[in-house]
Amino acid sequence: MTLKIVALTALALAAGSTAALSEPLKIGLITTLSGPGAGLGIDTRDGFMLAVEQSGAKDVEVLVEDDGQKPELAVQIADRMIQSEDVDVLTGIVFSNILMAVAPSATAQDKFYVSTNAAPAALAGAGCHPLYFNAAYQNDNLHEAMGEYANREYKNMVIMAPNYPAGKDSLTGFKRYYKGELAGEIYTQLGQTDYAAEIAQIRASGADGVFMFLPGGMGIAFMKQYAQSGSEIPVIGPGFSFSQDVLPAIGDAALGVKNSGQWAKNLDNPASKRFVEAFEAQYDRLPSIYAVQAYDAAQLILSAHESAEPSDTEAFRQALLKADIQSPRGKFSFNTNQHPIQDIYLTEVVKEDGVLTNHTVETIFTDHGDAYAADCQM
Amino acid sequence: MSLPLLIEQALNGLQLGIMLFLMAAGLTLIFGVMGVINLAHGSLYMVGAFACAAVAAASGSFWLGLAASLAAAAVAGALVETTVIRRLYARDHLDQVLATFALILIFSEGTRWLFGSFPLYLDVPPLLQGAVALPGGVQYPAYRLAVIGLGIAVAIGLYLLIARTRLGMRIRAGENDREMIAALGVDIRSLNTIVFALGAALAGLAGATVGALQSVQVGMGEPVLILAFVVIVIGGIGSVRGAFYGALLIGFVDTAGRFFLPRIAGLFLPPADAGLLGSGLASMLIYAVMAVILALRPKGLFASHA
Amino acid sequence: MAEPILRVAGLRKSYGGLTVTDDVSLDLRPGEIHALIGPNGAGKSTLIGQICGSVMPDAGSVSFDGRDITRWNTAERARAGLGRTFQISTILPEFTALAHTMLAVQARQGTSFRFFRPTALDRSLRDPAMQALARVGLDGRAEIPAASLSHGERRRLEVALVLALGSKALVMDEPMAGMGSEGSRELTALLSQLRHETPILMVEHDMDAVFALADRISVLVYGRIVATGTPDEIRSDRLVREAYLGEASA
Amino acid sequence: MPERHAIPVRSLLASLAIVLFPLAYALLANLSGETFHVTLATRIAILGLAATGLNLALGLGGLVSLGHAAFFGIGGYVAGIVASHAMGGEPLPFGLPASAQMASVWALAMLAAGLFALVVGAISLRTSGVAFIMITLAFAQLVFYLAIAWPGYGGEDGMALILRNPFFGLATMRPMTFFLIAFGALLAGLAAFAIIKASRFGAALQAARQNPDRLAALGVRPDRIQLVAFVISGAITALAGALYADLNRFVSPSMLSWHMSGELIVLVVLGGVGRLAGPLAGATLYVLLEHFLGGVTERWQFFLGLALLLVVLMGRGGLMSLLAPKGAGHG
Repeated sequence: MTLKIVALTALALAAGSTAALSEPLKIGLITTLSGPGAGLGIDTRDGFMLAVEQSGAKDVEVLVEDDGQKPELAVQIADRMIQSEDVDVLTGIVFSNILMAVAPSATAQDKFYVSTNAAPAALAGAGCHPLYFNAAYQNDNLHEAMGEYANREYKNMVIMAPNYPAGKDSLTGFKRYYKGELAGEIYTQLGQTDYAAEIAQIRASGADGVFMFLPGGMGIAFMKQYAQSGSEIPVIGPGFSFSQDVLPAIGDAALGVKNSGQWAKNLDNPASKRFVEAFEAQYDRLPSIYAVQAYDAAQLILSAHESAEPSDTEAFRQALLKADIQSPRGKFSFNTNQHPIQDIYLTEVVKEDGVLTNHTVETIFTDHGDAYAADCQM
Repeated sequence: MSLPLLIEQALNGLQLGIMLFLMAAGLTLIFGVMGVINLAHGSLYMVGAFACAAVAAASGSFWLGLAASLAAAAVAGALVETTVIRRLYARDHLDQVLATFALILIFSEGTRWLFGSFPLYLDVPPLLQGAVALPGGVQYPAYRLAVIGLGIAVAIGLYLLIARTRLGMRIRAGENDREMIAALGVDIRSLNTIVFALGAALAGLAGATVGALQSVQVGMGEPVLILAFVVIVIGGIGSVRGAFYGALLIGFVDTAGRFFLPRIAGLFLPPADAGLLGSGLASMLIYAVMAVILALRPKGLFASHA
Repeated sequence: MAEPILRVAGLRKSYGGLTVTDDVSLDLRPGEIHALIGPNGAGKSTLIGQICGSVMPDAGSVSFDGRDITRWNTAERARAGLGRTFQISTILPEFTALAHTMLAVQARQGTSFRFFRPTALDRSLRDPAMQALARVGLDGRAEIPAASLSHGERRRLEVALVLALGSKALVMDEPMAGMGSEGSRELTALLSQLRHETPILMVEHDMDAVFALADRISVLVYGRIVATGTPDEIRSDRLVREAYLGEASA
Repeated sequence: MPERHAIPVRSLLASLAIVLFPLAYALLANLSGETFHVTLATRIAILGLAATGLNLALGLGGLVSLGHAAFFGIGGYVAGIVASHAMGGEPLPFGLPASAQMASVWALAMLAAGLFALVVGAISLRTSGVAFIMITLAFAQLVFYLAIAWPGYGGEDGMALILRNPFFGLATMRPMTFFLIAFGALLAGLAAFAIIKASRFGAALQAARQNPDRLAALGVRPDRIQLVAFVISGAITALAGALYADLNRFVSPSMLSWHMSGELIVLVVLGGVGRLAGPLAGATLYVLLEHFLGGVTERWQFFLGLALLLVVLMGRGGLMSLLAPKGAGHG
């Protein structure tokens, strides 16, 4: 008992002595650095750390941990970061299922969570929270954009996604804007690797377009197999299916595919150019959208720290809400549910110096929020 | 539902079955001859795919990659057999499960170490690009047809190997009585290594051929490993013939389930719900089929002799 | 003559084209030892398997203690009182001799689904088990793990199990196999006594033991019984000499 | 009869040390304010309990189940589903009251998993050896895909329990309180294992592992004995699953994945198959390795694999046989 009191006193003294300066900021970055989804986590970490290094902030500490794409491991790490390391902000999780395991309990313990990617509907609507921010998008946004785009090009579409919550959200988001006919609505297994049966169905459906949301390896497999099938029906999809991490593995089969994103490498603004240059210089590869999102999340947290103490949650929250950053995406602000309001672009897979990447073609949505903000009571 | 579509789906079932057979044949051979259950068989599949992708990328030739996949997987298999599996013959299945589970961890993390976390690129060779027109108005990818042909060739080759050659005779003798074959003066150690390497090479071949259609990434072997186990258990463990028919059965059932179940559900439900329910049921279908078969025939459809 | 306790009638079993049990009929009467002999590959083990329930016959019947048990499983036959010993001593290597025998007592009582009381302190198991061990002369070796018992001791342990189980009849698959002459003599004496409470059907290759013990002998050749009779009758049977003893001496 | 039942002192002491380790670890962590390490100790206790359940089937009964994740996950999902119904005030199916009290959640979890184990066991026990391993795996995969495909309860994303379920009046969100609850469940599980092992049923079960033909020849059907053991085993693992859901305040299909089944086997074998404290020893080692090795290198799974391989190839009998070599066999 005595020991504990002494320790507490020491802590109090330490706290007192630094109170004159700005409080140091401790950030817990939990992301997927091993397992099948590690590529996304590595980009997240690298994008985040790039912003931290560029800021030159000295009083910021980032603890990086690998969740191995296992929700229970992520919870364990988050508990440690909250209970033992006393971090101020958690961030970095790539996958919705892991986010759902960590974010609600983190905010319940009075910690900020700033999402770098995952944005399930459950946390954007009725389940929103003053300490939960999303720096990326709302899951539905990119699908909604493709629905809007599809209205101009197609009249009768097959839509396809894996049978899991993000997959269902995807098709729901697409249908929210798409007004044409549906020739088929196909749900595949999560992690499915062979799409012969589905491709046969698509070819026989008489559709004039295919919308597919198949992230990671699933999209790689589908696009390669689709290219071999001889089908002439064009494929479109959200940016997740054609992001920088999977494009090299899909190869030329992806060339010319229209997709959507809130950023692409060719976006004409100084912040984007600076970011791409710095990222390539630092890591010797092209940044993916995940890196951009993490980069912005880090910028947001750092900008808030410039004007508010993390211990004063309300002040820090207000500072975050200002979104006072130079985003590579251009305009960026927060909606009432603390999800982004931003432009969504039509992008196209192109080959640049022998490397596949996305270029923006046009703007689909200007200052786009999401459908759930109305349900969010804060 | 047109006839060409049905034919195409049947071909898809056949192709999936053939691919599973390549995996299952190695597994069941290894079990039949050595009595070893090898969970790391999926890792050898992955080794084949990575070797093919790496060599194809470096040399520009898919065919060199394919040869490399056979070689790499066979070498990895022989290495695994001589360093680990050899010590497990006398052990119970529990130790085998555990050791080969450990091998999965080592292979997966080791591959990530070597190749990084991003999927590798591997494309169908130019010769087999695109679709060909078959009689009956069916368009079918040339590469998948080639995979079917390759699988049937391997099945025939395996049959001839086991039925007609000295090695096959030893394999058959080894299946029946390990002690007897040792007493006959056959070098059982090298026989085991050869069979293990052969099984591994088949897995590597499967990994490479499939890698061209899918994504070459760490962990790609696990889903197919579990399917291959379902196949050999349904077929009767240790029976190569059983593995062949079991693989075709699973290939057809899985394809049919994915194709028909959403349509059947669609008779009762709105399309979105039917798609969800149908695909959910389809993902469970093969396991249900397996449970039914084993409830009726506990030793599988083609149990090798008692 | 007393009513037979075990009766096998018209038993048939074939694997593919190979008939391994061909219309076999035999019986076992109270108080007797009935030996089953025959050359290797005569189908003795398959026949034992069908009598004890590990192999199902294609045709024919097995009745025991007045009941048709043809379709019963091994455990049901054992519960009805048909005990068996195995060709290769079938023991539980981690169990002591006492633990084995206590298991047999508990099986006899039908109390294997009791989850709470520790067996080690349970006199209702322990006492009958020690008695059975004493009868085969293993009471001094009660706490020795079966894996450390000698071959002869394991054979005697198997007999103790049958005693503890209270079997009404006993089927023994080559009890003398692998025994030294000393062990064989001891076991012969033990079995000779045992027949009066538990009649024994035994498959045996050791002709000395067979002719010393058996009240009746049946000869099985190629799945078929070619002769049944007293040791003397068998010794003088021409068919047997040709088919079996002749071959044995060759 | 003390001379005939010499008490294996060393084994007893080793077991005691292993059982008390999580308690001491948690108390020490609590005292020094390191609440996270209390959570770590809780994880050890819960995984130890799950593996103790498996040990009953695997260690005593020789049933190598590669599908125990199904029971673990069923326990977790029962906890999660009951909690979500209780929060929304909706009754459960079959008119069961939606009380989120841990005690009733546990009973429900064990009942559900026990029933499932009865079905799985009845079919799987018709096979043996590798076929048994594979068919238990297949059944677990069935549940895994069901959890993903089922329209309610979060699917692949899983479901979060914002708060832990209540346990009478206790503050279950306090790490130490929850640890003590989990530790109590662990002790109950270990006691159940020890009592069953020493009982008549335990004797029959161990006989069924060593030689099912012998047991059948004594008139006891080995498959019935093994089936009952499988059901009890599944129920204990489900209890651990329910606790695990409360620990993480989260349930997802990853609890049902075949890696989880593999890990449970790893825990049992790492600690010592069939030994009372074996699974707990394995869980302790595994969780501490994961924590400390995971802090050092991202490649920790590679080294875990190597370590496992060495344990299998070199040290037979696991951790317990290092601490207390098994003496002469006994019933």
